[in-house]
This record gives sequence, C-alpha cells and structure tokens, in this order.
Amino acid sequence: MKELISTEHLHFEYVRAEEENVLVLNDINISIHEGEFVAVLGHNGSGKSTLAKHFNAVLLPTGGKVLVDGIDTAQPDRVFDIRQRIGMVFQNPDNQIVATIVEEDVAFALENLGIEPAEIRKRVDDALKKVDMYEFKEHAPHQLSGGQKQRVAIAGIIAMRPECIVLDEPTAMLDPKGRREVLNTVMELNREHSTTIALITHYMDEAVHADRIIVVDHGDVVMTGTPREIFSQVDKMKELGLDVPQVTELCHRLKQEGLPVPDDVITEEECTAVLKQLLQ
Amino acid sequence: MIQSEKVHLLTISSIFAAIIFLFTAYFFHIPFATGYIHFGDTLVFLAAALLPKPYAIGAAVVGMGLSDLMTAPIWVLPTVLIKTLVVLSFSSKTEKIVCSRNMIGVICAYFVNVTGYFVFTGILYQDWLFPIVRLYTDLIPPFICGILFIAIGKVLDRTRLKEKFFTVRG
Amino acid sequence: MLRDITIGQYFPGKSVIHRMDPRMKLILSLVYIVMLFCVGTEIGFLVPIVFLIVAIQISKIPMKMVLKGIKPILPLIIFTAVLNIFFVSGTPLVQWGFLTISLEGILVALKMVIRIIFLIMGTSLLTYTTSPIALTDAIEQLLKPLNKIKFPVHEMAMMMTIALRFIPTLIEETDKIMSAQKARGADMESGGLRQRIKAMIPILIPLFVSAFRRAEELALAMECRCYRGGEGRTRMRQLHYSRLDWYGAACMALCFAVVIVLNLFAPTLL
Amino acid sequence: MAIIKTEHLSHVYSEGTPFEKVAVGDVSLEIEQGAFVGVIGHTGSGKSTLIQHFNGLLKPTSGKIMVDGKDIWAEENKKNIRNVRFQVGLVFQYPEYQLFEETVYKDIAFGPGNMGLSEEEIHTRVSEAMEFVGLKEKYAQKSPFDLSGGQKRRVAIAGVIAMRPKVLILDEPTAGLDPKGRDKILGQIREYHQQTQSTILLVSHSMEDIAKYAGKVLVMNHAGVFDYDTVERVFSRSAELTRMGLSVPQVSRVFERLSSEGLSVSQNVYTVEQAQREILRLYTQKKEGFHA
Ligand SMILES: Nc1ncnc2c1ncn2[C@@H]1O[C@H](COP(=O)(O)OP(=O)(O)OP(=O)(O)O)[C@@H](O)[C@H]1O
Ligand SMILES: Nc1ncnc2c1ncn2[C@@H]1O[C@H](COP(=O)(O)OP(=O)(O)OP(=O)(O)O)[C@@H](O)[C@H]1O
Ligand SMILES: [Mg+2]
Ligand SMILES: [Mg+2]
Repeated sequence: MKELISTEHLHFEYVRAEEENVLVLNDINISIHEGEFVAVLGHNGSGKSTLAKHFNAVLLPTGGKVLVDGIDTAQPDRVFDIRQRIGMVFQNPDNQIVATIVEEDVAFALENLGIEPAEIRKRVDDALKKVDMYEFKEHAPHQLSGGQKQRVAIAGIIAMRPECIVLDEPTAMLDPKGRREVLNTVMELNREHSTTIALITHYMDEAVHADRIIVVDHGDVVMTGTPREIFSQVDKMKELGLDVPQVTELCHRLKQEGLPVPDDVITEEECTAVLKQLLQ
Repeated sequence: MIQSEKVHLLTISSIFAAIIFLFTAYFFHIPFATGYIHFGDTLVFLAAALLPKPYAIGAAVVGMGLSDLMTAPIWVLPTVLIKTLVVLSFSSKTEKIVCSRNMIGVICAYFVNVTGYFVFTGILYQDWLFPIVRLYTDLIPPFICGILFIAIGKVLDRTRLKEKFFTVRG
Repeated sequence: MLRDITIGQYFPGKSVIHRMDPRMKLILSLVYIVMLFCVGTEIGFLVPIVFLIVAIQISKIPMKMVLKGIKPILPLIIFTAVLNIFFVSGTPLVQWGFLTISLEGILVALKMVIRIIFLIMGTSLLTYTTSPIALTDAIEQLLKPLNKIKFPVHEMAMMMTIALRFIPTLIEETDKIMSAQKARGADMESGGLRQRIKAMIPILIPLFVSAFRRAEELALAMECRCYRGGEGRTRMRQLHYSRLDWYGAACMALCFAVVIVLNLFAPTLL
Repeated sequence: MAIIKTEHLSHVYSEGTPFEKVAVGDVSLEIEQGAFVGVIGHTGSGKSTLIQHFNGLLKPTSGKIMVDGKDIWAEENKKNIRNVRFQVGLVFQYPEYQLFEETVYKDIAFGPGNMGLSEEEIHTRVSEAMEFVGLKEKYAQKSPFDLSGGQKRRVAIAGVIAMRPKVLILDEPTAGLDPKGRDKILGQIREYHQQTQSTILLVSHSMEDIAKYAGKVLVMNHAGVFDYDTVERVFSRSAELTRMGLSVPQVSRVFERLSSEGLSVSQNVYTVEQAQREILRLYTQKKEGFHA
C-alpha cells in the first residue's frame, strides 16, 4: 500500500533563547500507509505531540525529512496542501473550536480555503452527519458535552476531506461515554470512509483497536508492530512506563506461573476462550 | 513577522478581549454610588503593558466595545476612541509591567478616561451640566483601576509571567 | 453563581424587528440617534417618541424591560434636570427667594431628559432584538469598505468571534478557579478594598496562565485548519437584505423628513 | 464513627428559573472515619456537586450535612465555614491550573497560610506535604510554571495535603497522565491514607483503579446514591452498573463470561492479582481432581 506519511532520519530540537536546546526527536524513521489505523504510545514528554506536529508542517525538522504524499514538508509553498491532506485534532476540545455556532466552526477551514458558500454548506452538513452531530448544528459550543465538542472538532477537520487525521490524545479530557463516542467515530471514519488515522493515546484499550502500534520513548521509536505483538511484551511495556490491557497481563502472569496459556491475548473474548479451555 | 506569530498574537488578544469583557461586565464588581466599580480598565492597562500596540488596542476596543455594544451601544464609539488613547499611554516594550514608563501611562490614562467620557457625555446628551453632575461617579473608578494595575502588575512581574509567555514568541 | 450569567440582553423573538437584517438595524439605530440630534422644535420630539414606542410595540419586548436601561442613571438625570430648571435664565414663571424657575429652564430640562432617555431606549431596542453574534456579523460587513484604507477589518471580526466564543468558557473557568482557591481557604467575600484586591491575585494569575495556554493551542488549531488571515477567505453564511429591511428604512426616512419639515415650518417656544 | 454524614441533602441549581436542575436529590449517607472510598457515576450524575458540599463550598438547597458530628450550616457554625475547608481538603480536576505563586514552596504554603499558622509550622507542613507527593527538596524554590505537567499536579495536591485535612477528596487526580504517572500518584495517595489514617474520597472513571485502591464504592446515578458499599458488593451488581453507563473492571467481565459459560468461578474478582490467584486455584484443583 502507498506510503502517506514517511519520516527519514527525522531529528528535532526546540531552540530556546539563552538556554540549551532540548533534543526531542532523535533519528525517527517511520511510515504511515494509506488507510491504516496507527496508534502512537509513549509516556508523558516522550515526544509524541512533537512528532505529530511534524506530520502537517506545524513544526519543521531540524534534521532529516518528512514526506507527505511525496511532498517535503519543508517546502514553504506547499504548507496548505499538506495541512489539507493531514488534519489534526487536539486534546482539549475547548481550545480548538473557533466559532460561536457549531456549523460555523465546521465551516472554518473551508472558509479559509476560499471555497464557494454553497459548496461549504454541503460539506459542512456532510461532515456533521458523519460524526453524528447534525442535529446540533445550530448549538453554541459551550452547550455541548466534552465528547460532543470533540466530535465537532473532528467534523471541522473532515470537512476539509483530508486523507489522514492525526489525533493527539483526543479522549484524555473526556469521561468514558465521551471516549466511546469519539473512538467509535474515529473507527468508523477509518473502516467506512477509509481515512488514515494516527491516534496518540494513553489508553491501552484504545490502542488495541489499531492496525499497528508505534511506541515512542525519549525521542526514539522503540517498538512497532501489531497490537498483539506489542502488548505481548508485557515487561518491556512496563519498563517504558506504559501498560497493557488487564487480560493481557493476566495471561502473561499465568504463563510465568507455568500454565499453558498463550501470552498474546488482547481481547476479552480471547481471554475467556483461553481460560475456558484451560479450566475445562 | 511570520504568519504563525501573527495568529498567536491574534488569539492571545482575542482571549484578552474576552477577559476584559468579563471584568467590565460581570466579575468582581464593587458597589459604588448609583452603580458599581468594575476593573475592566485594569485589564486594559495590563493588555497595553503586555501586547504590541495594534493588538492591545484590538483587545481593549473589542473587549470594552462588545460590553457596550450588548448593553448601551451609544457608548461604543466613545469607548473605541478613548480606549485607543488609553492603550497608547502605555508601552509593552519594557521588561517589566510596572516601570516608570507605565507609571506615567497610568496617570495619562486617568486623564484620558476622565476627560474623554466628560466630553462625550456632553456631546451625546447635548447638555454640559450632566457630565458635571456625573463627575463624582467618574473621578474615582479610574483611580482605583490604576492602583489595582500597579498591585497586580507587581505580582505578575515577580512571577516573571511576561518573560515566560510573551518574550519567547512575542 | 457565575455560570448562570447570560451574555448581553438579547430577548429572542420572531417579530418583524427581530427578523430584520442586523446591518439595517444598526444603520437605523445610528440614523435614529442623528434624528434625535436634529430635532429643533418642541413638537418635533413627538416624532422620535412615537416612532420608538411603535417600534417597541411591534418588537413585543415588554416596555418594562426597555425602561430597565434607564433606571441606574435616573437619579442623575433628575438631579441634572432640576439644576437646569433653576439655572437657566429667562422669563421667570415662579420666584421663590433667590430661586427662579423659568419657562426656558423647564424646556431645556425637558429636552435633555427626553434626549437621554430616548437615546438609551432606542439603542437598547437594538440589543434586545439582535443576538450578539448577529451584531458582530453586521459590524464586520459594515466595516468592510474600511479595508481599503488598511483598517484590519478581518482581524477585528475574528477577534470579536473568538472573544464571544471564549466568554462562556472563561466564566466557567473562573468559577472553577475560585472554588479551588476557596477550598484552600482563600477568603473572597469579606474585607476592605485592600483585602479584596489581594484576594483577586490567586484568581487572576491562573486565569492569565490558562488564557495564554488556550491562546497557544487555539492558534495551533487554527493553523492546522489552513488559517492564513483574511485574504481569499469566503464565508458560508451570507447576510441578505429583505423587503422588510427596505420597509423599515422607508419608515425611518419618512420620520426624518417630518422632523426636518417641522424644523423649518413649525413654531418653537424658545 | 461517621466523619461525614448527610441527611436528605439536595442541591438544585438555578432554582426557580427555567434552567432549574436537580444535581443532587435527597442523599442520606454516612462515610466512616478512615475509609478509602471510590466515587463513580456517569457524567452529570452529581459527583462533583455532592463532594463540594462536604467542605462547605456549596450550600445544600435543603437537607443537612454534618462534618465530624457538627452541622456545618447550623447558625452557630456558619461563620466558621472556612474551618471546614481546612478539615476537608478538596483537590479539583486539573489542579495544576490553579497554581499562582512564584515558588513551589509559597504555593504549597498558601493553604496553611490561610489557616493562620506560624512560619515554623507552615515550614514543617510544606516539607511533609512535599515528601508525601514525592517532590524532592530542590524543587521548593523553583517556579511552579517551570515544572512538567505531572510535577505541577503533585505540587497542587501537596497544597491541599499541607492543610492536614482529616478528609481528602480528589476529583479525578490522574486525568491526562500516562499509566506510570497514574500508578505513582495513586500509590502515594494510598500511602498517605495508610500513614495518616485519614479518610479518602477518590472520584474516578477508571473501574480498574477503583478496584485496586478503594475499600468502598459510592455509586451516583441521576442525582441520587445508587449504592454505597464494599468494592465486592458494588461490583457484583455488574448488570445494573452497565445499564447506567458504568462498567466493571475488564477481568471481572471475563470472569462473568466464564461463569455464564457454565464454569464455577468466583465472582469476587476485580484486579489482575485476584484473577491470577483464582485461576491458579481452579487450575490446581482441576489437576488434582484429575489425578484423584
Ligand atoms: N515549546 C517547547 N519548548 C521547549 N521544549 C518543549 C516545547 N514543547 C515540548 N517541549 C519538550 O519536548 C519534550 C516532548 O514533548 P511532547 O509534548 O512532544 O511530549 P508528549 O509525548 O506529547 O507528552 P504528553 O504525553 O505529556 O503529551 C518534552 O520534554 C517537553 O518538555
Ligand atoms: N453551576 C451549575 N449551574 C447549573 N447546573 C450545573 C452547575 N454545575 C453542574 N450543573 C449540572 O448539575 C448536574 C450534575 O453535575 P456534576 O458536575 O455534579 O456532575 P458529575 O457527576 O461531577 O459529572 P462529571 O463526571 O462530568 O464530572 C449536571 O447535569 C450539570 O449540568
Ligand atoms: Mg502530547
Ligand atoms: Mg465532575
């Protein structure tokens, strides 16, 4: 499958006046393919957000290259092409909604791109329906719950019809219901509209749904693989300050106790089946 | 200036405008005379001491203008003119918020506020007795706002807020 | 509780005046102010008075609410009116020691009172029938020509939108900060001016810090949505003048004409 | 003895307006001294509103609230409402956004300062609080704005601990932290609980964390208390919890499935440790049974 985003020896440090520079990304080589759902894990301060900001030219590498659809993000005249292709959703829904009415906010990006009002209308309605917020189109953002606000923010991005959406901890400030709403929306966009998804998260139960996981630590990519491959390395994950789903940990511990169970169990169903077999 | 800095300054001044609005219309009102004292002007002074001129004017004019627009729209025009002059009395180029340059600003701002509203009241109502009668409610609040500006500015200087949030990008 | 605040004084409704284009309402409000200035005869004041009373009836806004705007300055108005009555010299009507009341004094006072009251009432009708968002939209559209003289109309409009957007958010935030500081024993309700000013600091600083953080994130989110200033930007929502607006304008023009005719031909007492 | 007791406590927001909202309705509850209580409930169920009554930040619109046996809104106690806030410490969500002082030390000292303590006493309390949350001495003179997110949060929690409250209430103290940070803060809270014998109320959306740390669970549902009981008994009502938009820990769900498939497994399993023990027990049983 086609590579949508790829980084070549990506190196980045924050340059600060009067203080020493902070090295955040150190020789990162990854690629994200069209239609893929990638989860990015890593502890606080490991450089996930910084990496994500390189995907749509908000930050430019201090070394190496980032290519989006073959375009080098360092080309100043292609910035808006890139940002249209790669949409970004952030943690705090409150701080990314610009307008005072839901539909106006969804229209914001399209207005910036200078699209005709009639076409904007169409795309806005379309985007709101995709995130299941159409009936709220005339509400004020502060009347919505966290999960609803976050879905409005996602609608504002998909109205641009991007090829990929990068979500930086979109569920961190939400309650379980809001989290579920947002995750379902994201998975639907991926499965039904084949939008490429890069999801940064601290919740392992969200990462389980991804096609592939990338684990970042101190500015390096330390693991990549399917959720099964990643989570089966329980000790290594804990060492990195991360976690694994409870069922994975349970099977891992049972295996260490010498019981005949596989250690790449990641879902409840699998775990039930394994335990059932073990005990019958 | 590069585009992203412009956008950042735009968002900072917009949010500052929202804060100015809230302090003008809702927060921390102290009952006084026939109405109340508000601290909107203190926030205008702070904006003027923190943000580059055009943005500080924007924040002041939008914040206070919105608050007038929603309650007593006749005052929008005078407010826009007076607050522009008020902002021009301060400087944001100094290292600290409270410095001799901005102390002069506080004094200038006081006179601009008092005379500005005096003149406009006279013109709008076509009667000069009215602003004279009103003076007793117009002389004191700007004075208290000036004092509060100095008090808060000093604390902000001690926490090095300006250095941390403004000079990095600003 | 801070959260119960409603922003502005918009009173939703479906009347003809509510449905007018906000730009037209804004222009007509300005014309109304000018008209009040232009009235030159006593009888002429009847025109803006009747005009406004009819307009308020049409808008279905309770008269009590429209009068609310005057209440706080009413004592001032009355006091000034009384001063005017005694200080303006002219043909004495009543003499009372060294105090004289003249006809001119009464007329000047009356004119002042009417002017102030109707200025305030007229403009508050605008805010009662137009939502803050519509008002800012109208201002943006009306200022557009100023673009030619390099006035940053787009930036101004963007600032108004963002400010309006963040006002409820910041109210909630301030509420939260205040509760949290109270939970640490901060005392905000008592004490003199000094104490109160001091008590504001634990609230203001977190409020500022969070405002700056929000601003930074918002700027980032705007850039990610291809924001690049006003150039080449389109708008989804377009304002349209309807027949209603032209009727409104015609009424206003008619009234203005009557005022001018009265100025020219009606007798004045002064 | 009950440290916090409510009698028919209700709170209605915007009473008498069209926006009237009953956030807490007729809650009668007793929380024992020294308990570690997990508080769960769907969004808007009234958790935050209820806990703000415990330290007198909100006044009940009807009903009573007793702290340490005293009705805090009774006429004679009303003016001492600030003292209740020192007894019942409340850490809000995202407390790091409420820091305001120049140094970490001064910020933590804000609460004790408001109590009117002597400089010396304040000093011991600040050092003690910093130790509880695992902040090294060297941070005391730093600006809180220079710290990382997780450190800021610990400063904020220390600011409440320094008041030495008898009851410590935390509203989602781990939101936004990575798994290691979560474990660390919750571990420190557990240690604080054990060392000081104080009462802890922990509001959380993570059933896994509640199961791991709390002894009792308070379940809020639609402005009322659905249940207040031990972890075992609350999580055994898993069907009802699921219906009200909550859940039980993942391992509990697995065990439920096992039992619905006809295996006789214990239903009191909420943590990975318990699950491991239970499976090992059953497994050895089965093997022995096989040999016998
Ligand atoms: N503007 C900045 N200036 C200097 N250093 C920064 C800046 N932004 C981030 N850093 C540093 O870069 C490192 C990586 O930050 P980043 O935000 O990418 O981490 P993260 O993995 O997203 O963390 P989190 O899980 O907390 O969101 C951190 O050590 C941080 O302190
Ligand atoms: N200040 C307020 N004014 C009006 N209504 C309010 C206010 N605060 C909360 N409410 C309403 O009261 C109800 C209970 O709110 P509360 O914040 O106590 O819920 P919660 O259980 O803490 O929810 P969450 O899990 O989202 O924090 C909600 O419906 C909420 O909308
Ligand atoms: Mg991040
Ligand atoms: Mg809550």
